[in-house]
Amino acid sequence: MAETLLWVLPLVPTVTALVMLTTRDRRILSAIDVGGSAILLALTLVLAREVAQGGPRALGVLRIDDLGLVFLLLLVVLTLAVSIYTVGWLEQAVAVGNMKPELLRSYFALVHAFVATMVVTVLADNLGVLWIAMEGTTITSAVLIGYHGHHHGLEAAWKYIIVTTIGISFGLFGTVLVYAAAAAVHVGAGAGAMSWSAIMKVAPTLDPGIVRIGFIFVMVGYGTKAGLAPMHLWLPDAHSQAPTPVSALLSGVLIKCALLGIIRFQTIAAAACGPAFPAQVLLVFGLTSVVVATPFILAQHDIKRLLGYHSVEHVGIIALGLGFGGAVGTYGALLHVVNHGVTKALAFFAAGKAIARYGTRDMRVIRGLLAVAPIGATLLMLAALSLAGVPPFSIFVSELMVLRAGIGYGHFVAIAIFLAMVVVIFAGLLHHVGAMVFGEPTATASREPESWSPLLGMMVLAAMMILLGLTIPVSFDRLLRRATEIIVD
Amino acid sequence: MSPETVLMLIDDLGALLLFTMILIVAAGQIYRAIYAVAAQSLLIAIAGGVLARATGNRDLWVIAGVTLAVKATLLPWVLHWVVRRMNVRREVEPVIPISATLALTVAIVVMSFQLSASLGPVRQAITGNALPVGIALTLTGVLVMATRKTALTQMVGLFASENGIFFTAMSVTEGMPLIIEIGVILDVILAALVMTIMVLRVRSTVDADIADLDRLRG
Amino acid sequence: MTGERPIELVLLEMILLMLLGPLATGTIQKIKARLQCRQGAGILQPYRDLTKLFRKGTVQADSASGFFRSIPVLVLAATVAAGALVPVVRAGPPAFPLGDAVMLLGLLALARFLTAVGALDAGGAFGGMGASREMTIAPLVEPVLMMVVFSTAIAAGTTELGALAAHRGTSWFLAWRAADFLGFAAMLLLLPAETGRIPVDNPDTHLELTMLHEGMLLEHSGPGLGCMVLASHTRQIVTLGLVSALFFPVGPVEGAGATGFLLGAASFASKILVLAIYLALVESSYAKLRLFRVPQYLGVGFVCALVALALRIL
Amino acid sequence: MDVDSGPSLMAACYGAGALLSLLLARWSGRLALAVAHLAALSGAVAGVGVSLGVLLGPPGRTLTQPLPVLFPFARLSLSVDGLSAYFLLVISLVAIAAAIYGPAYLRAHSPDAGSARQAAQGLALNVFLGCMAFLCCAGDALTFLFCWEGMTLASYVLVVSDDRDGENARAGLLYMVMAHGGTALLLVAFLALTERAGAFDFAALRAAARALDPATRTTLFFLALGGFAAKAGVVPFHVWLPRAHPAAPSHVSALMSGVMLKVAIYGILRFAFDLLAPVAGPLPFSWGWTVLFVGTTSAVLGVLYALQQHDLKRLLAFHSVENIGIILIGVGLAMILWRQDGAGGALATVALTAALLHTLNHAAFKGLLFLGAGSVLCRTHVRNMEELGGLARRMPWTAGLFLLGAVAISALPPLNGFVSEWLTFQALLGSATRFHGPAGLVIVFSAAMLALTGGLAAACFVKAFGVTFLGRPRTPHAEHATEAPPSMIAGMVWLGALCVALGVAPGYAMRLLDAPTTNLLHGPGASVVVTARGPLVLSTALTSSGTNGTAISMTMVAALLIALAAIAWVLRRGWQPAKRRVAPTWTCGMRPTARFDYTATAFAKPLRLVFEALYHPRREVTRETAGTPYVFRRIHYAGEVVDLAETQIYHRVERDIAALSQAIRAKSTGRIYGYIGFVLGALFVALLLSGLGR
Repeated sequence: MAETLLWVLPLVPTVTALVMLTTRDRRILSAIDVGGSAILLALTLVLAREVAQGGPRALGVLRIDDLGLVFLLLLVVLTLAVSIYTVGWLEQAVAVGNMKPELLRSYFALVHAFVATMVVTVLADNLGVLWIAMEGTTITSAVLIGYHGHHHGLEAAWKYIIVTTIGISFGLFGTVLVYAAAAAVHVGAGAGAMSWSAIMKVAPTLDPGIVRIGFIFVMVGYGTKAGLAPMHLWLPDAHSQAPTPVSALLSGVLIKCALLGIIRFQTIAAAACGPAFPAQVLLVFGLTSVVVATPFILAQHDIKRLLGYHSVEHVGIIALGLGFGGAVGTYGALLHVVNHGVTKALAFFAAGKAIARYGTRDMRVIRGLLAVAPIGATLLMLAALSLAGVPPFSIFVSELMVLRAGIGYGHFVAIAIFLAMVVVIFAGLLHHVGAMVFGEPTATASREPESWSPLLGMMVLAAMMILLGLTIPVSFDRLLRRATEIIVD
Repeated sequence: MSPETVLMLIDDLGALLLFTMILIVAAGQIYRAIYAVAAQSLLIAIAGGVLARATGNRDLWVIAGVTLAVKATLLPWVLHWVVRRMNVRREVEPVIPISATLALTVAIVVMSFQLSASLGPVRQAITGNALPVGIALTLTGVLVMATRKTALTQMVGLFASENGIFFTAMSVTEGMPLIIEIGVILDVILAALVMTIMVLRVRSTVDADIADLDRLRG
Repeated sequence: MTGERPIELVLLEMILLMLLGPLATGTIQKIKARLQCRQGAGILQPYRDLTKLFRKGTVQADSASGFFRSIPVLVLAATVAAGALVPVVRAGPPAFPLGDAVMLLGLLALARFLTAVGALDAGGAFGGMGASREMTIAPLVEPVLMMVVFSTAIAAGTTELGALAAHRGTSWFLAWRAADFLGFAAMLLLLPAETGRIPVDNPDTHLELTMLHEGMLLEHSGPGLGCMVLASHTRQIVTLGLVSALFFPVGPVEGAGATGFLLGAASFASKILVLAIYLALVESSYAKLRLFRVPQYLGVGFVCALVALALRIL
Repeated sequence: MDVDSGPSLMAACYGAGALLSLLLARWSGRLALAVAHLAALSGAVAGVGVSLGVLLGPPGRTLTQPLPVLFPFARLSLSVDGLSAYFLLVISLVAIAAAIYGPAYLRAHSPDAGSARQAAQGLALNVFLGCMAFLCCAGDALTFLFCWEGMTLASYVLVVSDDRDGENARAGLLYMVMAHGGTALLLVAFLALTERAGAFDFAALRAAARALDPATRTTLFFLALGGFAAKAGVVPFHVWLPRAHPAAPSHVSALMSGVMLKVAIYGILRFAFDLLAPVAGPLPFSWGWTVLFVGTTSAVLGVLYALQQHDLKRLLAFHSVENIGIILIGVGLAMILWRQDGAGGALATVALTAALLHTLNHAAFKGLLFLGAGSVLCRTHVRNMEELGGLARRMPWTAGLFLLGAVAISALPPLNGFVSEWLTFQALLGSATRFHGPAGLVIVFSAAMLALTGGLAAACFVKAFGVTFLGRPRTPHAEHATEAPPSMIAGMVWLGALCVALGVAPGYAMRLLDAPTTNLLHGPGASVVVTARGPLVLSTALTSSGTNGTAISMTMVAALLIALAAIAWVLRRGWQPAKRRVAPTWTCGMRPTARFDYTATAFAKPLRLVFEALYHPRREVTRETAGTPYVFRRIHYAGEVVDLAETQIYHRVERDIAALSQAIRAKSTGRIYGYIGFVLGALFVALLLSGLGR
């Protein structure tokens, strides 16, 4: 059952994509879109139950374990939310003329192809397949980013594809090195020597020197894709130019997939040359990201760029959690992966609606949203507060865990810098969002009533955000614990 | 073929690869760069052949063939076609003077040899020089991208660094599993296609080189 | 050590103070007149003024609120109540908890607060001016007073005036130390400010813009004004009583019975007389300070008190 | 009913209020508000019940209840001991008044409010109260932190909800940022303990803190102190307070100023005497003295800045800074004296009693004053005193109650403000007799500063009351004001009654203070020390020689005052009471107008000149001359007093950070080869470092 699901899962979005090529009608397309995502979610839940009962399953180059499951769940949930949101968003975009009706089907198809590649990334057990899927995400999402077709979009797409491809190629180099080390201890090379689970079995015996270099290459390579500073420069461009649903996917899931790649290699490196080394590397990159993101968040006028830089900060926090390590830190990092994914998607959705209303991304123009669209404004405010780490919203909990780990292991300097930056960023973010939400609305703001589907999509995410802020369900907690055990055994 | 000869051949090929890399770096005109990268790919294919002959690993033959077909023929031809189709400025526009880039290249080469020296002998590697050459090629390729303004030269640099990875893969680990290699090459082709489309698109809409766009900042 | 003071004695002392208040004022005026080579009014003049005021009818400002009429009542009540806290004829704590210096200052402050509120009630510039100035001086006086009280209280470990006096005992002058001299100096500097006299205030003027306290009484008339005036007389003698209780609580040793009472009263009267002469001297030998020089003047007192405390503590 | 079920009842009330106001708002905003306030009222009453149950129950009683397991890593629980119960009482008492006062106020103040805003206000009010109540009852760090942030968040919503005004949004922003910074410090302090304890509940933290070395202990204390000080609005962390508090609806301002700041005091006490206290021996030297110093500074600076405010509510907010300072003086003294030999124990009790009593007193009269200001605001829609005046004739009830509050806050007998300041004075005197040398001098100095504070407060409230309520109305707003609706009056009367009761018979309140004092100091309780001579007499055992220090009987003083007043009333009627006539105020013969009345600016001017050094007053005078320079058509005068901390510290930091980030951002050229360069550089550096690393 579970094994079959392993190859069915990537197939679902692929098929959806193909089916979509057959029609041009927007409504039908949206229906297929939502349907496909729903099926994906349903199947994933089935798989999750299987894994919870029967442990990890493998099929050829694909494998699902609890670690992958965390990311997979995030992926499919966000996909569904995005599909729901897209219905209303597209309506408006077509009306305004941002999306050409004749291109809709290819847009939908690309989105699902993108999702398919991400699913493979999460399920990949073979590091080579992981890499291929990762590059696949780059290509598909690059096209999506440039989708609007004006030269800003193309510029962003170009930067994105070039920079991440370079990063990815570093990742490939690292993969090759690790593979070399693994092949050395394996009896003979071959697909087995590239499978993560197989490598993990022999990891302690690997040549530490070469794994070391390999990990650094992977770290920088996949780190580029994950948007860690200083390789993050493509990220704000891409996030600001992509269509809003795609931005949500990029920020919510894609960079997390890259992180999963890093985590996989981290476990190998930790086994081969001691946990201290990868932890240090992660710590440095994480802290750099948090620090680098701060000034750009403060002095930002483009709301989507703001959110982009914010993703940089939060990826940094996740890296910090992994770097602080220990059960607590890793647990916190994984929790943060989910929390940030949900919250950031919500933030992008709300921002997208605001942008649609005011016809600009310039936060100096967006004013008095509360008066124009109360619910959307409230959701935007909630998302901002959650991103800033205020309870009772989810991100506070995971940041708390990360802090616990940091203090517990005595990284006081890192904690001091981290907290200082968090407070400053809090000020900046609240300043920007507060200015947008309150005050007298701008004259150019459209006052049409808020349409249901985007609100529904946002409500779902907001509910998750608050729920995860108030409690961690037992089953989810178990999942996270098992995933943590995979990383720190 | 005796191991010594294989070793010697690979070393020589490595040296030649570095030479082609230097040619790419030094190329003042896009055509030259394209030719150089084509030659480089050819050398990779040869290396693949040699290794296949030496180790009797069937996959390597296939890989060598594919490399020859795709990287040494197809991609250079595409680039060439693009250059001809849209009469872009023929000369590469370096960000920093080419001499400086060359100096950096030397630094990279030295560093990579240092690095692998500090690593100690890598088991399984055909030759001690394979790894450093691979690192040097990869990094230099990226260096080229970082120091050129035109889109096409950046693509050339990208292919060059891909070549470096391939060389490493072959010579350090007798090549990755076949499907992986194929997948990688497919990805490369796709990426190249998408990039080309973008370049042409920008050229057609706003008459500019896509790599010159810098409106998005901060 | 003198015994506790029974309640009837305390009440008696309170009434005594209230009745003698105008007399003290009269005396000061008389001495001033003499010092300035004038005949001057008789020392009973204040009584005549008061009776006259209580006979008159009232004129109330149209813009005044309902509070206005009750202000004089409350002010008088607070001031006289303060009088109950001062030991007059005998040292020693009262038989029941009434006699705390902080409370005394509090009650006087209450009277001042209400006076100022009343001054603002009618509107018009004079009242506001008076209130503003009064409330500028008062906060500067209070800390110094508090420190003077502390400078003696620390030795006794209590702020109960009767107990303080008892602690100092009758052999008060021999017991004086440097701290006491400095504290007394500070107190002497404060006296004019607290009793509203030159060089801080000028009780004799009504129309100069230099007036503080009188300015606040401007809108009161008839019995109301009478209450206010009586209150200010009482406040003056209460302050003098405070000084004497703090610094020279000379009284009959076992002052039980009528003789003791008379002796105590006599000694108290003599103390008041001394201070009255001092005030008269100051008033007739200095000019009124500009309002913004007053803080400096009080600053000197502050420094004296601080040094006194330092000497006491270090 | 049983006390144990009290907390759940409170939770039910507040929760119901929050949800119902959300649901009902769709149909009718007014209904939603009414229900929300009703729920808040019942929650507050339940709170009073719980706290009295604990305070008056058997000594040493602690009410503990486990909470549902929300987070796998922490055991959540409530534990209501004496201290918690006392602060819960303070919160609930003011909450009752606010809940009674609220609906009418919101209707009168903003009749055109949209239902969304009303829903938000109802929700936030209940969340705010609930968080404050449960913060004091929290039995573990996580509950504490959640309620702490929930409190901040809810009050933030209330601040920005008041009207669609950029000013409020800015105030809210400043408030949130300060609070968040404080929370960051608290987080570190708490987590450092929890990671040692391996658990979150206070019992475990206490146990873990035993093992701390002095340095860490002190570090943690100062981290916590910083965090709480930011919330309590202690100078120089006070800048947010005078901006945020006035911005909220008035009954919320009353809660924020009267109660929310006290929660920070609760935190300080909890940390200093309970969580971080060493097993034996006095607290570290640096703690108490720091708190004492900070308290004194806040008291003086707070009142000095209050003096120069013309916005009624902002003036009151600055007075909260002052009163927090006074409370901290008591707390600091208690820290200094605790576990000192000899009479130190008793003295510590006196000091702590003073602090706790002043907490309650300030809650009462500051609440009263804010409510009074609120009814002025909702009737005139003006906060600037200069545009008011003459309200005493138009809204007598409000005026009378405001005057009551003014007397109380000026620490004048016979009201409650005086009692707690008297106790503080006695504690200061007592410690001055114990500590010789510089320490004693410092204490005496802060006593003098306390006296100065009292005097200045009196001056300030003569101004506030006089300019707002007395004289002639200066603008039509004031001219046409009418008395506030009865429910608002009722809310104020409740607090006014508290002020009088606590002033005239404070001895009975000491019974409430027994539990907190004993379970913090483990020494003699408040009533043992302070009301040794019966509930009618406050006495302090000061001298080590054992004589029963100073004693006053507020009741007796009050009785004396009343008796004398009665006599004086007869006297005042005079011989011929019939002869009364009304005449215009005498203004040298001119026809009096409102222009003759003293303005707030003019009233405070002398003190502004006296304390010029602290004020840096800025004034500009523009004269329009009519042709010749000797004749002026108009003279325009504008003066303002800038808050030193704000201009010298905050604005500077803000500017610098903003400029820095602008500069950094301007550096970024969007050229792609730069992007690639960064990636390559990162790889180089990483490789080199790892090369060096081995």
